[in-house]
Amino acid sequence: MNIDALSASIVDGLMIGFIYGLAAMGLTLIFGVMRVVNLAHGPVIAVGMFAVLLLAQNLGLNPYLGLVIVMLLGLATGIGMYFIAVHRVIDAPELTTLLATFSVNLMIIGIGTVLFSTSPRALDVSLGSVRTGAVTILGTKLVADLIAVIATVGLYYFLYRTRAGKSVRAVANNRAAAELMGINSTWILALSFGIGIALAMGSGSLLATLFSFTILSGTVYEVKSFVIVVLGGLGNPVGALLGGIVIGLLEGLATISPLPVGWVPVIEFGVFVIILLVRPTGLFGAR
Amino acid sequence: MSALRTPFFWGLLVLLGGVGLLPILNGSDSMREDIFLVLMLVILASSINIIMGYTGYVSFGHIVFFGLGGYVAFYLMLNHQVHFVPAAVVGGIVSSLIAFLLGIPVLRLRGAYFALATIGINEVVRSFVTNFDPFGGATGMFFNYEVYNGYGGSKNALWYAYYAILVVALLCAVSSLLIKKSRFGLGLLAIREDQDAAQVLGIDPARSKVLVYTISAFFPGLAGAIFFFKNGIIEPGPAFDLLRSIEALVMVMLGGYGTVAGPIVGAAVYEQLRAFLITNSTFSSFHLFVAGFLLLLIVLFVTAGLVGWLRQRAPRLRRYLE
Amino acid sequence: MRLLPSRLLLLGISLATLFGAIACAQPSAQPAPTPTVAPKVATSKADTPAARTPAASAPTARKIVIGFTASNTGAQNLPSKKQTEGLQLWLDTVTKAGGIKLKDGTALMPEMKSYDDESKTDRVQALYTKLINEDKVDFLISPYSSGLARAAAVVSEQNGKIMITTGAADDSTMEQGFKNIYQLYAPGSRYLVGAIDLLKDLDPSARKIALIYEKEPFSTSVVQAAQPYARSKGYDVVLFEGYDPGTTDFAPFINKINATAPDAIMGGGHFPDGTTLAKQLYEKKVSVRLVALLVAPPEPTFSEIGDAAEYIVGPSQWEPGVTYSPDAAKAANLPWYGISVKDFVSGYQARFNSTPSYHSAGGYAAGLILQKAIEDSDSTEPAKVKATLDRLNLMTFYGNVQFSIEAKTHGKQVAHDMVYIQWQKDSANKLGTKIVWPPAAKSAGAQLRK
Amino acid sequence: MIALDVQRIESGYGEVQILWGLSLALEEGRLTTIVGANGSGKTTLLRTIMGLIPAWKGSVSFEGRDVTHLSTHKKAQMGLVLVPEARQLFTDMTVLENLEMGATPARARSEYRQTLEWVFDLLPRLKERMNQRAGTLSGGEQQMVAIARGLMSKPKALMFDELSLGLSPVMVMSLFEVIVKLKQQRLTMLLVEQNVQMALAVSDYAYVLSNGRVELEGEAKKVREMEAVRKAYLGL
Repeated sequence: MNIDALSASIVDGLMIGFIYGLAAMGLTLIFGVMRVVNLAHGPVIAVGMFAVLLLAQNLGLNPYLGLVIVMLLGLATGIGMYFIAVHRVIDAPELTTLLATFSVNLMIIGIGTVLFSTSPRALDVSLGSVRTGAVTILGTKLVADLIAVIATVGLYYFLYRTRAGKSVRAVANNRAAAELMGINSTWILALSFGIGIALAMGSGSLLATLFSFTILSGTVYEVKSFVIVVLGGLGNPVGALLGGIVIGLLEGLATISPLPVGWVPVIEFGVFVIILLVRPTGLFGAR
Repeated sequence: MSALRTPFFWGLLVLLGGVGLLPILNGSDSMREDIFLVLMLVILASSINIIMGYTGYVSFGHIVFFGLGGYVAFYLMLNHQVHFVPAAVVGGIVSSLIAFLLGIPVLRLRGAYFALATIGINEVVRSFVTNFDPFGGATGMFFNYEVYNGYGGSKNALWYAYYAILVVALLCAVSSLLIKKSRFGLGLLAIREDQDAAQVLGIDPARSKVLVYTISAFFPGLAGAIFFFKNGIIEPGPAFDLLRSIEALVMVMLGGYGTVAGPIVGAAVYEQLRAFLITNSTFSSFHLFVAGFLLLLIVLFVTAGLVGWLRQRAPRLRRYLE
Repeated sequence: MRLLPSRLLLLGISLATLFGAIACAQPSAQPAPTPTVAPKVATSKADTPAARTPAASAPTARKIVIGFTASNTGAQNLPSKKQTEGLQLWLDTVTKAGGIKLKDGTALMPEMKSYDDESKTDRVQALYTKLINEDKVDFLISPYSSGLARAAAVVSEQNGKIMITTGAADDSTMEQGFKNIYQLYAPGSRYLVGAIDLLKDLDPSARKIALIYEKEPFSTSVVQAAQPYARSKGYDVVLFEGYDPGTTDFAPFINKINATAPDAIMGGGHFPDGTTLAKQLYEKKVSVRLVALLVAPPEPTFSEIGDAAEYIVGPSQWEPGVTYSPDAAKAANLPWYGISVKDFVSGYQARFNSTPSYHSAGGYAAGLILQKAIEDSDSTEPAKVKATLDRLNLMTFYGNVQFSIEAKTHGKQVAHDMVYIQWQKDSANKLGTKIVWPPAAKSAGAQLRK
Repeated sequence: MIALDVQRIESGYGEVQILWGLSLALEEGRLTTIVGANGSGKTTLLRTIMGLIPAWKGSVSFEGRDVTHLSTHKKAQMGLVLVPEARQLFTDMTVLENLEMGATPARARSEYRQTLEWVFDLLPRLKERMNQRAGTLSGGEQQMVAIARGLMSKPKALMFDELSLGLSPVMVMSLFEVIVKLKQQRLTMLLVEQNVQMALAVSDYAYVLSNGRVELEGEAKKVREMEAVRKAYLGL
């Protein structure tokens, strides 16, 4: 194996890993708080992609400024989505919430296809690149990574240092007890869902600055997010970031290994199933 | 086998068989195609219901057995000139066997973890087959058109495929009923309600679950074999299409989870609804949206599905509507 | 419970929709009295003119129905739309001209019948069966994309219907022994042949080619054919690898390519991966002389990736800048038929307010070839039309068209040539596509990457 | 003054009715207890009062206001607080965080510091365990956290469900000491207990529940004397 390719791929894997982690964070947060696997996760990411594209193309907004607006939009959308599709069935068996969020998936894709067609779009952002030896680091990826780290730290701070965040954890831990303590659990659940969707849409915006996309592109990240979330421990936001990095590195290394590239997903999903069977709390799960 | 003496059993047989006979009686090709699709969906939905409705395990990636059965049968037909009936049976058996082996570890997982694992398995198998050259890899496998000459020409082959899917659909529905009405089925329902309590009652949940998972993988395996025989081509994408799997779940929910008739009704209604939506000029571009919206309404407000709802409303009907 | 009324209401809605759906589906439940034996191929409309109401005008007008499915939803939605638009333009043109004229003065007025196939193969099969048996279409045109076209071809063949495939370049479909399927696109095995020739012509010093492809049927078959060709031309295929269709980040894969230090990279897959790959090759400053990618480069939106698009070469079935003309036909000793390139482009522009892509040209050409075959046969009888199609060898705005008549590859396209475009900057530093290959069609010289 | 007034309440789970027109009242500043056999509906009553399960019929008023259909958290914010059965702590959070969550109502938040000091005074062991995860504590310590968490909300009426269940006699003693201290501070309390002897000993007023109905009620001292009660619950 070529040492240049190895070092370059480790760096590339790390770089994309942070972004994968961010993409999975919303999914894991929502699961952690309310045991709902959000099957609309992928389409929501795609909505984030198109939202930032529209802001950039119609209002000439810088994509990174657009990101902030997209996340605020995501918060509102998520809260709305919670009350429309999830609240009524929050205590029903898993299948019900899976199907409820899947129906939202269908609706988003349905509307999205009509509005944007499945034609691929790209956001032309360039922040130059740094090159040392065989390793090239793109400005856009670096910024995206930085934002992913900020988002993770921000989420961590929110959950552990603010009252609202602690209420989220309390509701996640024991909803009835939280109600008994005067915490409006419905609102907290809606808020958590909103934050989860905001994170998903935000990650979509960042992905849009890196790769071209269609309204269906979210699916790829949704499935990858499942893998990452399981790796990091379902419901563990910091685990999601770590899981993302592991997957990024795994992809990077598997790609330059002598194994044909086509086998990378076999390894990826194989790892996913094995982790689920052997250690369902994830590699970094505390419990 | 007292289940075979109930009015429901005969009703099921007459209704499903009757609808299945329609295209045979009037010889309509397009009707045959429509009903073929419905019957295939009935099989997918019913078999998911056998594992999900009776034990509460949500198998999201059940389509993996459809693809596996299809691939195994196709491989035998193409490379070893096996007649499609034995090939399909082998496809079904291989699907069951794999379900058995997978089931032992995977069925220990509960709830969302199990659902995610089944998605993962489907993706592993799909990406494996995409790289697996004996199965044609990414390009898949296809028949030369002359293969159908062995079945009296392609037109006849289509009819054979239709008879086969009808028989499998009937078998699947009857198995679903037999399981539900048997002691074994009662044990499964106990597992669904409370696995730990079921254990106390002397039911071995692990064994029961693996057994029912194995059974539920058999029918999609057969359906896959028949479908791809008729199709003449098999490729990894359409064979392991996760969306098809989720659609089958929707049908189960629509018709009524845990009932025998539910998945059948669900499949028929879903298919009609779709046919209506995509051919209707107002809805055609919005049909995904409308489908999603209707699904949401059902999930939120008619949780028991159509059959479940009827059973709740009119308890007298329960005898006729399992 | 207070929930009951809303539940009842919903059930009512669901049931109403259901009954509506069933009502709509009634025709299929009660088909017209047909004999139990399905209609023979020969029982087409041509034999029962009495069943049609003759138009008032002197030359009798008769409608012929052309059926197909389009992907209004799903992954193939965009190219499928372009293809349908092309076909629509043909239909408009023919209608305006008073239909397809037969020698006895009958004017055949073509009509389209189409459904949404959602880009799904099982749906395609059910819908083509419906088109054939219920809508009683006279001729079929394929849906867009190889996979869907192949599914449709099976049904069409089973029913003995003639189908023109367009938007389907797969080789293997045409090696299944079909007798009634005619392929309009140059097959995938020829997609990269010209690119290899171009490289040879442009940079005789190049030795090493990396062939990469999306792991799905079309792209895989293209590179599988390109590999032996490249070797036969003396190239060293230093990398031959497929990536997963879901791949979004090519950075590690590019490292792997880099490690083999190729002179040219060829392959790719479809649009999203193609654009991302091109963008990342540029960003990672990969030093190869030529990059040829499938599908993505001819799309106008390829330019959204900015400077990364420059120098990228792509094969195309057709481009608005092609130079096919009656003169070119004469030079090639072929008959010329139909609309000129210029009229097609301007007509399309006027009708749909966008530039036609090769999918659009394929759609139009499908109608055009059918029209030509009917005119030459002076009949809509499948056997006669089939015989004409077998003999057909002509040039149109779309280029040369001829079908294989060998039993093993019957109907496969043998004459149509790919053209190769390259994204180049003009004197004003503006990106645009130029046709750079074959030499006979080129509008500019190809450029090597710096 | 009546703090909490429950009138002819009926409720249950699914189709199973548990409470059959039960009425009771909590006097302000007094300690009331409810005793009764397992399955007599004690826990169901508390859950119905708090709105964790809906009341089918009847009414619940708190401080003169009808709160029957008010959501649980709103009742808690008004000062009607339940220390639930089996403690129901936020096991993944620290002791301090649990207490902080207790102080959710606006009234409690402004006096958070003082209340915290008062609670640590009352239950000094919690101060040592402040930064430990609640789930890692012993059963008795967890019960202390549950009580403390309830107190942090500055309740106007505090209800305890099965305070002593599963705890050692020594621990039960010390928890009852806390109850007595709170009683001295004239906090309105409702105690639901299995340990009938102790409950009656510390309470002012008592209700005896049987099959979802109030079988008898009276001053705790008198109830304790009653022959039927002695036989049925005190094993005398």
